[in-house]
Amino acid sequence: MDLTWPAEDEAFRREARQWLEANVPRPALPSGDTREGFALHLEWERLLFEHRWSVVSWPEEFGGRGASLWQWLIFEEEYYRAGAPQRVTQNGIFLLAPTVFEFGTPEQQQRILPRMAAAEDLWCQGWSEPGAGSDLAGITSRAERMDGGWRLTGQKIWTTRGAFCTHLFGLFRSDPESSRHKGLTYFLVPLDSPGVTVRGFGRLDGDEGFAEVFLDGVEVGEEDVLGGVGKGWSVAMATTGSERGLTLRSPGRFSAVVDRLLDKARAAADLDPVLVDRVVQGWMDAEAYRLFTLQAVTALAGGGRPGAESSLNKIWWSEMDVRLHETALALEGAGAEVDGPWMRGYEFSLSGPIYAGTNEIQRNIAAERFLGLPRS
Amino acid sequence: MDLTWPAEDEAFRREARQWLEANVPRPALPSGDTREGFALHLEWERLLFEHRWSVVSWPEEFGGRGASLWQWLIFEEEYYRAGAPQRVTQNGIFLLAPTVFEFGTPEQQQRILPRMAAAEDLWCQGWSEPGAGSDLAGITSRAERMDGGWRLTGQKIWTTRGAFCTHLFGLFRSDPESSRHKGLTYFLVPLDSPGVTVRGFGRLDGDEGFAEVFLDGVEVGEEDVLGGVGKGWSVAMATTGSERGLTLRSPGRFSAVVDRLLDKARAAADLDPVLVDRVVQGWMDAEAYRLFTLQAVTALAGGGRPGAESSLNKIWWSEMDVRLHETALALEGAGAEVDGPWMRGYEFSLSGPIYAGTNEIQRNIAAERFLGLPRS
Amino acid sequence: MHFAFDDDQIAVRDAVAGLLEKRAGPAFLQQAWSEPAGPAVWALWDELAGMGVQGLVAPESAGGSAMDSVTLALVLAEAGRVALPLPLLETAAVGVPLLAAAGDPAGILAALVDGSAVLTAAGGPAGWAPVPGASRADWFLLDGTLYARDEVEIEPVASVDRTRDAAMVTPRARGIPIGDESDATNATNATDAGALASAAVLVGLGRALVQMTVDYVKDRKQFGVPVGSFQAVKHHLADATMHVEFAAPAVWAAAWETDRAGELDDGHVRRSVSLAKALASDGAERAARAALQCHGAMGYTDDYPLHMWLKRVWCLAPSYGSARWHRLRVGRELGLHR
Amino acid sequence: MHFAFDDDQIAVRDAVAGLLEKRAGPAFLQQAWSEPAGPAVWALWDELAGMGVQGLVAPESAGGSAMDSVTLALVLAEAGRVALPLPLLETAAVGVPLLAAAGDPAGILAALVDGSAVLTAAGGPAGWAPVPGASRADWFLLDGTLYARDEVEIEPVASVDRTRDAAMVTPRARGIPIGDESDATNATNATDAGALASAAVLVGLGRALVQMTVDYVKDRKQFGVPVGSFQAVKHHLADATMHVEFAAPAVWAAAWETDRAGELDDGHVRRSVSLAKALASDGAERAARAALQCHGAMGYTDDYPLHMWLKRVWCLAPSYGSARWHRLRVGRELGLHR
Repeated sequence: MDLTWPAEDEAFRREARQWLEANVPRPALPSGDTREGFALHLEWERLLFEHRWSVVSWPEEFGGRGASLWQWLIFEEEYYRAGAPQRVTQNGIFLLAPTVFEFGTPEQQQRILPRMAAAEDLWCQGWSEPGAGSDLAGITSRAERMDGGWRLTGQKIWTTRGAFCTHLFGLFRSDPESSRHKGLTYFLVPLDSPGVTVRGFGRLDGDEGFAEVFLDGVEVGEEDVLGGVGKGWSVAMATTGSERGLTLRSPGRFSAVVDRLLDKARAAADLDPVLVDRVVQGWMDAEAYRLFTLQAVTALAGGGRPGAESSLNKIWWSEMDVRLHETALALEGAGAEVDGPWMRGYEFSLSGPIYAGTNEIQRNIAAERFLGLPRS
Repeated sequence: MDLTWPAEDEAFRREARQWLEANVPRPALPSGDTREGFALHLEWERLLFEHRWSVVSWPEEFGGRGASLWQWLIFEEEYYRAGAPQRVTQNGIFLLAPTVFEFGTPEQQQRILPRMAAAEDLWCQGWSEPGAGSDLAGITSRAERMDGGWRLTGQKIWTTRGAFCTHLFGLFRSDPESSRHKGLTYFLVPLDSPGVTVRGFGRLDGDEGFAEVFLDGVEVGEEDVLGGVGKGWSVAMATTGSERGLTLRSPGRFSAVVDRLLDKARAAADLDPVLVDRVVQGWMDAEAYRLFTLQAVTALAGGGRPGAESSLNKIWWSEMDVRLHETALALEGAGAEVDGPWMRGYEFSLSGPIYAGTNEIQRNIAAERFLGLPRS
Repeated sequence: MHFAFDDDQIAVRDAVAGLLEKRAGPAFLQQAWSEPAGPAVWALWDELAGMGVQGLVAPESAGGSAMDSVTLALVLAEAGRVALPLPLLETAAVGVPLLAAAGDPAGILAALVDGSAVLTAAGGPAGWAPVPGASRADWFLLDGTLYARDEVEIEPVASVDRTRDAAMVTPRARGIPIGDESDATNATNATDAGALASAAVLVGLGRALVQMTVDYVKDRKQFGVPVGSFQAVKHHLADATMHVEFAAPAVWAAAWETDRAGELDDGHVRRSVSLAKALASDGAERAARAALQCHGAMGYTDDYPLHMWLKRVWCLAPSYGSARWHRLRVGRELGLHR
Repeated sequence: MHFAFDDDQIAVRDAVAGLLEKRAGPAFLQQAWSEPAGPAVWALWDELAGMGVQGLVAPESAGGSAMDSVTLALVLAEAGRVALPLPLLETAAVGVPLLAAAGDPAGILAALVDGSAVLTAAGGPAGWAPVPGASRADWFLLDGTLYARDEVEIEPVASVDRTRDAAMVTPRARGIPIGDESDATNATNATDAGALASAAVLVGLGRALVQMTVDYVKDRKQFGVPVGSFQAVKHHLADATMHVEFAAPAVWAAAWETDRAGELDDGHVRRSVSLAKALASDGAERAARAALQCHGAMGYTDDYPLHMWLKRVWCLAPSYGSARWHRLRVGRELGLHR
């Protein structure tokens, strides 16, 4: 056991910190979930890429630095500490890319990954459908064979920032006789294809952060199938694993929130000890998350795979994030209703226990796979 | 709406308070769930009866005062306020008696109720079996027809104070072909009958408060069937209704606990504001319970029947009771482990969310019957 | 002892509920969201006045109905049920009763009652707590003092609840004290009136949130069965409804006691109001969390009306004292803070 | 950065776990319940000493193994798993390291290590916090000072956990300071050692409670299916295991930092210890509540062994500072209390 960082990681941290301090836009960009804000975020993404900070953990040939998982954690810590912009490219980088690395052909990797790293192709996720939310196996969008490819028809919903993206990845039912999680195929779809209609709509915070995507006989090629026909479920589960696991929520995100919460509490004129207690609990929760993650990353760095404890991880960070924001709003009292960073952050945090598998489902998974309780 | 008490109720309250102040044993009796303590509690029960305080709401002919539901509430408030002994007769009075009033023949009422009021017959409950806890319909103890009566065989468990009682009421399967909640009959069984074996065992707090009752061909008569052969389920549900409903837990019980908690907090040398907040929350919870109950009793006094809100009632008081005791123990800090009234009370409170239908089942009932959600 | 509503109370409640059901459905609220202080929204103000709602507890001499605070609380709960986007609690339950008790010092009671004047109030210290209905209001009650529109500075703010039409309002003149007591006591009286009224609204909001969610989860299917058949969803909703339904009687009781403030100990009535507001804030916040979680992604979009109820709860729960603020006050009353 | 156990640490943990599994099962604990300070119970003390457990972190000069605090924490978690009814944490993790650091002022280190002497300690202010293992202990650590048995007054108390063999112990002599610092600092050092050690024990207790309950609900049937297939039961247990498993790394990290107290800021190490104890207390208490609730009436009897784990949690969670006490301390460290 060794809880110190080696010199090379400290050097990496210094380099990241210096670059971020020099380059993070001030004042902060407007929300990337509006059309104007998204454009500004794209500029930022391209600057990141230019300096090879957009995908630090990827191999250099695809635009990364071949950084270790540890350095990725360090980068995230510094990124959020610096108050850098939200990553509007994250659904591609964190959800699709791991799947392409694992299941993609060399041609697909070359075609998809560098353009993703450079924010030239912008990917959104096409999982949910009107009748299939938490229950992914209820998908009815279909893929029909045609000469040299497939014809896609159906409706996807809740695709984050779908109205601003260029490509969609998602599951379609390629075997019309199949049901549930059989007979699904994972497709990659350019959103400028004929037959695609995208309609953006508002989130809780009023930003146009969601979209519905309608597909009406959209033609794609064989090269747009990821991981094999009919294997969509297991391919997608690998992605879902990374969505639920470590990668999407690095501890640095929450440590940065806690730092801001501490500053806010210290600045309060007449500090209520009951709220102080909640602030300290928030600090503790974030510290516990950091340590739990260091333990998990040690296992991954040693060649392990994320297990059912990913469910515990997701429950922890998502409910902690809600509480941290509730505490900050409680510090604001009756003034909290004025739309500000904490209220915005609160609204965003409320999606945590819902998306990427609701926390009810995560608790089932934790109980069944981590503790071995019987399925009902 | 009128939230004041009429003069006659105030007079009743004064009479009860004066009598209790003059008669409640000092120092407090030892636990009634030990053999020695039980004997002392019986003396107290007989004193109550002698002065017609043992069953105030019953008709005078059975030993009561014909007091209204309101006066019953007032009596309970004064009883707990005075720190009077636990009612070791409560399972008969609160669970069996309402059923006898509703389903008993005049002969049964005459035979059972006055002796119960006088604490001459002591009743324990025979619901649970080793294979049937929350799931009452899983009962396997059987009743076989014989000349002029029935022969009972089986095992009952978790009968509170069963080792000290003289009679048991419980459900037996009278139709061997039946399953689940059909074919059950409600029987009244003298525990000195041949074939009965009672084994007492300890509760969490170490008192011998539970018993297992083994029945091996115990003979009872037709007059020991309550409410008709094969009708045990619906007859028992009426009793269960009163166990889950208002009667078992009057608000006065918790107001008295809160009063002691307030005294304890006021006496603390160095009062932590976080604990004060929990104490106040406890006061609020008990007040809410009192008001909710007044509302429910108004409906009952107007001829209504307890509805699914009884489930909410049971969840509220049982979880409040645990929190009140946790708060008191938190005030004691590292000294809390020493067995004292709060630790004893805490152990007792922990049975609240378990017995009389676990709170998980109560939440199902509330969701299904109060809110109309579909059964799973 | 009779803890149930009289026929009169029920009749008034049902009449107002009927009007609101007809006129103030989700589409109306959506309209208020798009155009917060629009004429379509304010047209309902006149209809409410026509029914006598603003003047429910005003004396008959001012054109009011001289009804009791329990009736008003019942009506406010109905306003909460539809998330009424108008400053009704401020006019009808803060301004009117306090001005009536003070002998109508500004001579505006009749105008408030007939709907021609609008009063609003800050649910906390002026300049910190936003004031709803600010772009239309004629009178502003801030820290226990009444100001005319030309006596205050109004700076619109972006409330998370757009239908609130909120602004920060700060006095620029001396104003008219809203009682004969010290400024602090006048402010406390205003806080208590607002706390009781907002508690009633929060009960209505909480009930609506539970009901909307029950309707949704009965209908919405996942894994081939209604979402509402899962035990986790049932338990979320059972907890939510429990906390709302245990807050409700505390609100009615506090309203009943408020009308008997002369007979009862002052501290006792304040304690009852604090009880009502603390329980109602907590209950509505629990209902809001459960409602959003049980709706899943569907609740997390402004395409679907649920969010407007959530946001109203977020605004009202900390107004006129958060649950914690009221617990602190009760703690002092119970002799627990030294 | 490598947050995992070394082979040595794992080997020691597994050896001790093996001994405890063989010797300290539920029947052994039941025996301790019936006869708390009986010879059968204390026989295990010598076996543990034979394996070097009491002297794990003692210097080799005193017969110890000079291992690190992480190894000791792992061993204590195993002791927690079986709810070991002996004052191991007090001797091995409070007395030994503090006496070793202070240069063995009473000359008892070797005797503690070889098991011939027993040290116990109060998990809070002397005279208020009960002391476990009191009828057998030779040395008592109270408020940062060490006393021989004939220097204290021992008054047995009825602990809710009978296996604790607890007493109130008050000094009747000057005693020997357990360090070179002020009395207050010595006392704080003892509290920190005890907090870290009891946090490790609480993690083990929490894990055992979850595991016993998982085993029970898989087996126990209601309504024709295993109780463990109900979503409510699953969610209770998922929450319990989450809180225990998020406390565990905080305990290992605090142990690791404790051995580097010289290199790290003092306040930083104390803060890590407080983090560990607060999380472990809360985690174990949640596990205890979930375990009892999921066991139903079966857990609510002293016929079934579960209650002994519950009661140990009730004793240790508030010892050496409750979760709240540690949050208060961290709050000061974070500059939040003025």
